[in-house]
Amino acid sequence: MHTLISQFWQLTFSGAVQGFIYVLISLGYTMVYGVLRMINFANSEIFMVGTFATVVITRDLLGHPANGPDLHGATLIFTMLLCLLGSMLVSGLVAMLVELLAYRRLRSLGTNRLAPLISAIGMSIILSESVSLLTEGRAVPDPEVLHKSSLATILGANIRIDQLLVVIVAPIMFFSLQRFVNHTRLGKGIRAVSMNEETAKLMGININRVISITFLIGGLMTGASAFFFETVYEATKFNIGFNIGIAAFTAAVLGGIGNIRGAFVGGLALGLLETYASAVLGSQWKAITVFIVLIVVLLFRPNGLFGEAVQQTRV
Amino acid sequence: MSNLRDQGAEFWAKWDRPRRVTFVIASIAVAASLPFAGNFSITNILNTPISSYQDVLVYPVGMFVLMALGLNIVVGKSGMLDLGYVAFFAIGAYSMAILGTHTHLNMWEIFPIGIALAMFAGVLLGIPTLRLRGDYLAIVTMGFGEIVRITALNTQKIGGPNGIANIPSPPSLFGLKFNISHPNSFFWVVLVLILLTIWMIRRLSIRRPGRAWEAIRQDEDAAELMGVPTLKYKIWSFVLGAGVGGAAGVVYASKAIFISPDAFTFNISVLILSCVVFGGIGNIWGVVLGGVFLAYLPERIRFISNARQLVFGIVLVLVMNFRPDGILPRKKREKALLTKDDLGGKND
Amino acid sequence: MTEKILELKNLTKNFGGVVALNDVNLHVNKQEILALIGPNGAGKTTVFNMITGVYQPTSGEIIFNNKSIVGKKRFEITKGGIARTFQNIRLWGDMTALENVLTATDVHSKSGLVGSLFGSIRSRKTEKEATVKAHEILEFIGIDEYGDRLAKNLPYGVQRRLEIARAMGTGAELLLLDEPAAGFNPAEKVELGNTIKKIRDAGYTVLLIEHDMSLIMGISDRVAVLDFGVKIADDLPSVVQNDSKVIEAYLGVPTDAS
Amino acid sequence: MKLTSKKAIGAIAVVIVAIVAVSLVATKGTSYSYYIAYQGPLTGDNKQTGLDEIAGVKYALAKYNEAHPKAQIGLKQVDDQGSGTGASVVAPGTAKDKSIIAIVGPAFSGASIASFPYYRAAALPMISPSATKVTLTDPAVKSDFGGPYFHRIPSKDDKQGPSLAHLAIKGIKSPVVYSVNDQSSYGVGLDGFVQSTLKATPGVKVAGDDTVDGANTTLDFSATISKIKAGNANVVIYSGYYAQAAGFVKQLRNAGYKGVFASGDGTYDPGFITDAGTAAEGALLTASSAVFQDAGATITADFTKVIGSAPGTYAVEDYDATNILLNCIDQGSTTRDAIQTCINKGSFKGLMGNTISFDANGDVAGTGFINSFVVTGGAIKSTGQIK
Repeated sequence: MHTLISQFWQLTFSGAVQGFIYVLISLGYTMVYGVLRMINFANSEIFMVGTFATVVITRDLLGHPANGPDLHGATLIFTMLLCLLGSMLVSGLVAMLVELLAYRRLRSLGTNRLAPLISAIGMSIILSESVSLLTEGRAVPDPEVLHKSSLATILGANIRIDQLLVVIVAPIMFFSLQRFVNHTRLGKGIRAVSMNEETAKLMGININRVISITFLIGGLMTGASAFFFETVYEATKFNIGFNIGIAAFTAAVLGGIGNIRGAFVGGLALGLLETYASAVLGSQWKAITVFIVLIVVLLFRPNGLFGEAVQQTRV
Repeated sequence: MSNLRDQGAEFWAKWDRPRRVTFVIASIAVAASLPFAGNFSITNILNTPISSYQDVLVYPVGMFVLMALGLNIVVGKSGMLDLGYVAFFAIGAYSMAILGTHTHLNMWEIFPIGIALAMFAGVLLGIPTLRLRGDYLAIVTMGFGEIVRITALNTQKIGGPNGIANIPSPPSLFGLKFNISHPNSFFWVVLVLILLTIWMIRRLSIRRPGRAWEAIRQDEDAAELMGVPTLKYKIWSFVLGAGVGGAAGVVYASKAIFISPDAFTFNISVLILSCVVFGGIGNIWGVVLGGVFLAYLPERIRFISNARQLVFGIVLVLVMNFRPDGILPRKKREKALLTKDDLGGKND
Repeated sequence: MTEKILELKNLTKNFGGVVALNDVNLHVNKQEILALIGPNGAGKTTVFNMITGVYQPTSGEIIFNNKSIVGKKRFEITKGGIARTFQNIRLWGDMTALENVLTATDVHSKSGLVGSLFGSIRSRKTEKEATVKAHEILEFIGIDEYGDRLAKNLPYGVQRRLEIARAMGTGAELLLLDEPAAGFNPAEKVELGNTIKKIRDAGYTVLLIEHDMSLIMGISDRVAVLDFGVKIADDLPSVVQNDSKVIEAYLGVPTDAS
Repeated sequence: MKLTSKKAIGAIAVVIVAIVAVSLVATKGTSYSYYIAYQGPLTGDNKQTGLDEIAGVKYALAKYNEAHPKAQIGLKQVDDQGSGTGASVVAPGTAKDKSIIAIVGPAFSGASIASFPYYRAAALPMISPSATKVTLTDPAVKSDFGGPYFHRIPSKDDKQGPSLAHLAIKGIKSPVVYSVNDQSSYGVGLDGFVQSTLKATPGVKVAGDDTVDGANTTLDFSATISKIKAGNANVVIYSGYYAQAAGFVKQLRNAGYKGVFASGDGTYDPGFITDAGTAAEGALLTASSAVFQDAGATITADFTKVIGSAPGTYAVEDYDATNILLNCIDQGSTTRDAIQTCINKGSFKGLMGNTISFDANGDVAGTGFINSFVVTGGAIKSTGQIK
């Protein structure tokens, strides 16, 4: 309790950083849920793959050693942009692959809901275990690209440049996505499919293409999140997606799954809540806090803060 | 369309009672004599390197078949995806470990307590969550499994990460000794549990509860509107599955002597699910086959064990995409319980 | 014969601002066939959904056998005596026709889980009785020969009939049939009409949604018309047929649209 | 309709044939006169430790077999995944395998406890290179005691814990200590001894304790770090394995923490520096382990040549444990019983020139030692033994 009071603003700041990372991942869940009415179980591993993409780009592609000199100026900006785009792209492509391998065939077969769910779980195991075999199950450090310099201390909170970057860029990405979905033709197609697949089909929308693109966009956002995660935490591991995935999913449910604005509020709220809770209860109970929030939300407000019915009756 | 499962059923239908009884007894006898197969030169191909074949038959093989059958009640029969099944296994195991080391109760006495506690946990989790739809239920149950494990990990009173050691072996029963030198006795206990579970599922399947589950699995809303108290039957299915998991846990703890939270990770839930899916969701024989296959193979061929989880992942994707009903699918064509001729009173 | 079995009082339903039903009053008499008609989107299926507990009314009352059933659970409403069929067939495809009906008859079964498990005498007796009853119903509807076949493999017409049989299996007094003749040819429609009359004569009450005017005029005792969530007519078929408001509502829509 | 079932039968048949074939191939191989086994985590989350360790065993074995072309000793790899659960699956088979006459291992304490009942029943002698939990050699704690068959080379955590605590606060005027463990069996145990030492040391203020996610499924330590800052700690003692320690110290330093960071033998691994980079600078470490490289450049180079990678954590202890067993075999002890007697009675020379003999409970006779280290210039440098 003492920590919560004395370090309130510091906790709030790092909670917000964590929260924005969740926001972008939960977009991956929410977008897919919007069009398929299904949880993309593999989204957590799409995130994990994104973190490794960042590592591979900085370490192997650009050849920055783990403890190399700090980067400055144009090199720094170039490296970071390349990492951001690279991890977005890799995650986006993996997301499309997941859709192709785990969902598409089953969708055309029209089997029950259990089958795609199980095959997505299978995909997520394949992704994480392949990485586990490749990395021998080790944590992999990411070379420090952006030096963690402290910019200022506001209300006792240490504002670091990397964290500030997340807090500024993540919302920008979020709002661009929202604009994209609301105002472009493609975005309208996605919305049409998510409202009513049959009608969308009649309107001449290529459903498979729209779904594929939705996965891609969800993957891009998740990949961006992976990049931010690496910028702040500088390490990854094959099983990194498990808890973060559940947390991001919880964030999506908290805001109202399928609702883009909900993902924003849910992610931020969960990031803060989780950080406060681990300060009060101890970090070992952090994961449990998330699960309990999830269960409570599903029980008492299954539509989340912003609606979209979870238990729609389909009569 | 017919399949292997249906052909088996056709044979079965053609047989008369003595033949069926003989077949059942023979099958049980073969299963019961499996531990001895390692001793003969023709069958010693079954022997596992490094791990002892007789012990492997108990855990993982027997244990996973048992748990897969239990999970099948939930996933296969009533169509609810439970990703936290390992929690009930853990509850059974911890009941045995805590009561066994702190009281004078032996395994046979703890057995019903462990089952009851697991079932109670099933009710506790089931009542609030079983109203949720499929994919939500999956994530909530996954969360529950993790809650149980993390709680055990952080509770120093029950050993925390160290777990609990020196769990007592059960006293002899019917002249069978139970200790580390006698894994076969444990195998026979597990076999009896498997047979009981199969009996239970078969019994329930052909009667009202089985029909209710089937209706819920196929169309829950229609079931509810046709007067099926869906929540009640979902909870029953969940609780029965939990009970089987709890039973497996009690025997496991007593056999392994030592348990710790790392025996109850999410991976185990996935493994059990893979067994159910691989063999054929909803079909007892498919589930048994899946359990035997996926639990035994990594022990027999050790190089698989390194990529064990990966193999399970691939199994889930491939089976779902290309044989969504598993290797031995559930029966496609079901004969009514009683035919019109039966009702005519010929047999009575 | 004029005893009311079901009564809707001032029934209103909003879906997020859209008024699907507005202050509808309607009653169904015992052992009659009441047809509920109206253009698409008039709120007919919404009425069914509210009677069977799928939706809760925004305001108003639903009285069944002199008791309000608003707020009751769906399976309790069915157990209480109201069963329905679905516009888009929702049988349990992987069960046989007989099992579909059997599952419905379980509504009143006293056989519990434990009894089933240990094959108690009562449980066996109930099973046997239920099977006999299920066969009777299938025979009554005229599809007993399909009893052992999986529902999903049955011909379309048989599936539609099986839906009715399943609803009857619940032992309900009041059957709500949602477009039972959809997709039928004229001959089949006539046959179905006869079956529905037979059902009524056997003591059931039928509330029917249908588009086919000739079928409705042929079998209904009374016709109620909904348009944009409002009841615009409720009378004998011959009277409704000539009601100017009804004709207006259907203007441009052929009367035999199905 | 027949076709489907035929296909299914065919598929099953193919699979069975494949299994038989593969297992026949898998069981083929050179046969040795005797086998020793290494038991540790060869797969799973902790496999790096196991792989480093088995390299030490393999090196010792390779040297022996090179010198004794006529009496080749084989190695069986027993993978317990570093967990008690894994151990309880593989231990029964290892105990029954009569060709195995002794074990180097088990590597981890939890796995040791789970294995003991089986090895005790089979009278199979063990020498662990790295299991440091105190109760393993304490006859009073029946559930954990591994004697008389269990022996270990490293000192126990009750020696390391106080050493670590003292090393961490050495030279600090008014130490305010925050201790963190990683929820592992090892980390929680060591942390307990660290904390009890701190509480018994006058002038030390204990600011608090917290745990971090041991499974390493989240790398966000911000809450723990906030607590450290809230408590104004100037000493942080971390009990756990190096992978999380690296991530933790990195974030701790990034958050502006300038005080002491100290950790135990779980962090004593080159991987700690690789992962943590400059954040590892100045970290104080303790280990009851020696550095293989200290044995000389020649043997280190030879090791690298034979094994294909440089010696890692516990390579010295594994090398020594293996050599003790080989020594016994060389002296004619070729049964489990004989080796057990040989280990208990004998006195052996370690790689670092030390003498190893075991007391009745399985610990190395004498006081044992704890080395202290500091990370400077991107390498772990020994700063001598802690008395």
